[in-house]
Amino acid sequence: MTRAFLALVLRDLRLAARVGGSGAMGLVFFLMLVAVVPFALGPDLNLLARIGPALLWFSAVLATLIGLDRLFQTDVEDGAIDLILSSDTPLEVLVAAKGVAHWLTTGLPLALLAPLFGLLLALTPGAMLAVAATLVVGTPALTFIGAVGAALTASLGRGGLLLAILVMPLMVPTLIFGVSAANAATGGTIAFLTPFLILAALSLVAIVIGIFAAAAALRQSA
Amino acid sequence: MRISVEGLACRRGERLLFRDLSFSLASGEALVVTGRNGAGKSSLIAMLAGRLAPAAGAIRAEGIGEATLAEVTNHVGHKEGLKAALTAEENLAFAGAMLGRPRLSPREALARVGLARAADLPAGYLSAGQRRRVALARLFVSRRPLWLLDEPTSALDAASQVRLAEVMQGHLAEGGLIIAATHAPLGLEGTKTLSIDAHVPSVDLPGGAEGERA
Amino acid sequence: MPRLSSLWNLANPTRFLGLADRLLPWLAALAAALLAVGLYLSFFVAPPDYQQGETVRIMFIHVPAAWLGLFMYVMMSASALGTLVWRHPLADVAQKAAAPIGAAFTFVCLVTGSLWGKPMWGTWWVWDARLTSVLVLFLMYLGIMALWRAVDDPGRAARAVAVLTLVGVVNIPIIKFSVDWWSTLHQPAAVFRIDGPTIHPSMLWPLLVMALAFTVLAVALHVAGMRNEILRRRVRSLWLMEAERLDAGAETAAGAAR
Amino acid sequence: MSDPHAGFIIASYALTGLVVGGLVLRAVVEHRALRRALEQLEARGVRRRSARQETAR
Repeated sequence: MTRAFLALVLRDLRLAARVGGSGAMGLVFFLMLVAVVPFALGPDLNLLARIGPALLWFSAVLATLIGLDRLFQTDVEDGAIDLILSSDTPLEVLVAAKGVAHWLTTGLPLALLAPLFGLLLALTPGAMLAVAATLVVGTPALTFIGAVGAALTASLGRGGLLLAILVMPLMVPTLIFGVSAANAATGGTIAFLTPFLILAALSLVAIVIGIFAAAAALRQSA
Repeated sequence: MRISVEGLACRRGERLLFRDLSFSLASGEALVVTGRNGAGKSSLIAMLAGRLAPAAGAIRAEGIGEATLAEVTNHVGHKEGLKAALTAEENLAFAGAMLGRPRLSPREALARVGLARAADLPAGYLSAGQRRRVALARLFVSRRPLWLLDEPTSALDAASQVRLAEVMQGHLAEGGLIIAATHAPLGLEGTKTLSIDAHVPSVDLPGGAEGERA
Repeated sequence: MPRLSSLWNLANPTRFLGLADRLLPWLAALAAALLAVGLYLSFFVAPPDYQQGETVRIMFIHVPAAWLGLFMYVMMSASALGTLVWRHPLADVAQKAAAPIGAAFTFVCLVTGSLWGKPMWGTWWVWDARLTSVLVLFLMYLGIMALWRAVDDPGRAARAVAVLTLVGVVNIPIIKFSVDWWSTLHQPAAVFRIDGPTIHPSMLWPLLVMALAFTVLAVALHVAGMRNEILRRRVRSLWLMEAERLDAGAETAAGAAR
Repeated sequence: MSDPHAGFIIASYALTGLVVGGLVLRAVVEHRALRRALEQLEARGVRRRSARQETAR
């Protein structure tokens, strides 16, 4: 079971390294969003610093979304899904493996690079740290919620837009607590730890629900 | 092991593809499923692989212990499931990890289909026939008795077809089972055949007219 | 026209490989020597600026990096024309090799600018017209590199990227103009200038030497990148040939394995 | 250099060195890997058409 899990994680990481999958693209998209929003808002650093954490979180949600549609779709297109579905390892374990590989190539780099992008928005060091911490804890939720949508749209030709419409509402709680935790750290009225722990709990719940729901969706649709 | 199918019917969307389909197959036997395009050969294979729910009827397997039918099935469909960026060996190693019950190493499996030298080649560089053979090599990385093959000979040249027949004969001799959907003869001796056309509902039945159109 | 034909000969990939093999050691050595002189000048000869203090030394790498970020884009655009107009394979290769180098220098320019801005302006980043244009340039590099990776077939990728690169060239003045307009509208009156009031010769020299050193370095890296790209295509086509050949050798190989 | 901003200057040069060093390293490592791949192919007996002509001459 662990062998199949590791084999799938390793294969997806290898593919990401060789083909340059959604991970690198998500990062570039993240940077572009952060760079483009100030054009709309105007170059007022005070304003940008105030909304910075929210902006980074919002960009992270969108950047996660654009990579997700290919999560299962590539496997459905080339038939590798048959192998995954006929494995003697439970499908839930394999879905978890795909999610982990996707998070390692998309969510984690996003969280680790967020402080650097925070510089563009004149965030204080404390705020950068808080955004990075909340993203590390929160992006697994985004990945696994998105995995459900990815599984549902896996066999549809143009799943990308549909996927975004399906999962964005489900990502709202994560976004709320992620941003409020990040804001709390920069001198809000509430303590940092409360929303942060709720965010962590949301992430854990999302991982569990996401794995089972995505596996069920794959059995139905793929 | 023994697999028996009774009164199987297949519905895809609104139309009934076939019905009242029954057969049974024991260890060491092969079944060739024939039929015209769209008759439902691939759907039958998908049902046996557990990827499609039958509209009626039952598929039973005996003598496989705790395992489900899907876990003793090695299925090579018309999509190869190969990743272009991975080498043939990496692709097979992944298949082996997914299927479990290890048998031959990826390199040995490639040698069985005459592609030992392709081990280090990314699958994207291979021709259609070669990719097909790499996919068929999957049959050897895992010890699974039931082989489900969908058009196994497509894109294969004559020499490869002969080799495939040898390999299948060997699998039957070891007590395996083979169910293959195909247009072309497989070159196997003593196989059962099943024509799906005989089970396609006739025109006067509801849904039959739709079925004829395919 | 004999001269044109000799130029064409040079543009033959195999000839280019030979030339690159001979040229690269010299280019590398020249770049290293110039860098050594440039670093010596910028650290020990150039005096601290009366306004910027020691931080002016960041300029000696920041300005050349900015220059190269632009230079590589111009290089890429010229190659893109070569790809689209003459369909020359070497132009494809030149295009592809230039992108990561240009992106790297643009990145250096952005970060060193940021490291200079923190002590001088008190902030890492200002949405000033100049900085923002460079950021947009960096984003365009990233997009071009993403497109290179997305298309499998090198010839097709080259033509697609060429179109994108040339659209970018047309866009750069527009971006620059709109950003200028945008930030003068909002920016407070204190407009900082990167190049300072006047450049004293004692600072001009280190700057020029460093700029030359960076340019030679970039050319060396570009030639090396082109050489690698040609080799990569060669390896790719040989693997394809090998795949074709496989069937011929299959029988004996399988026989040996049994 | 006793400047209060020495850290920024050193960081600038260090980062530039890192990036340029990375570019050089990438070029060298890639070149070695490609040469090795070509040798490996040669060992398998695969040669380019033009290369074969050259040896035939």
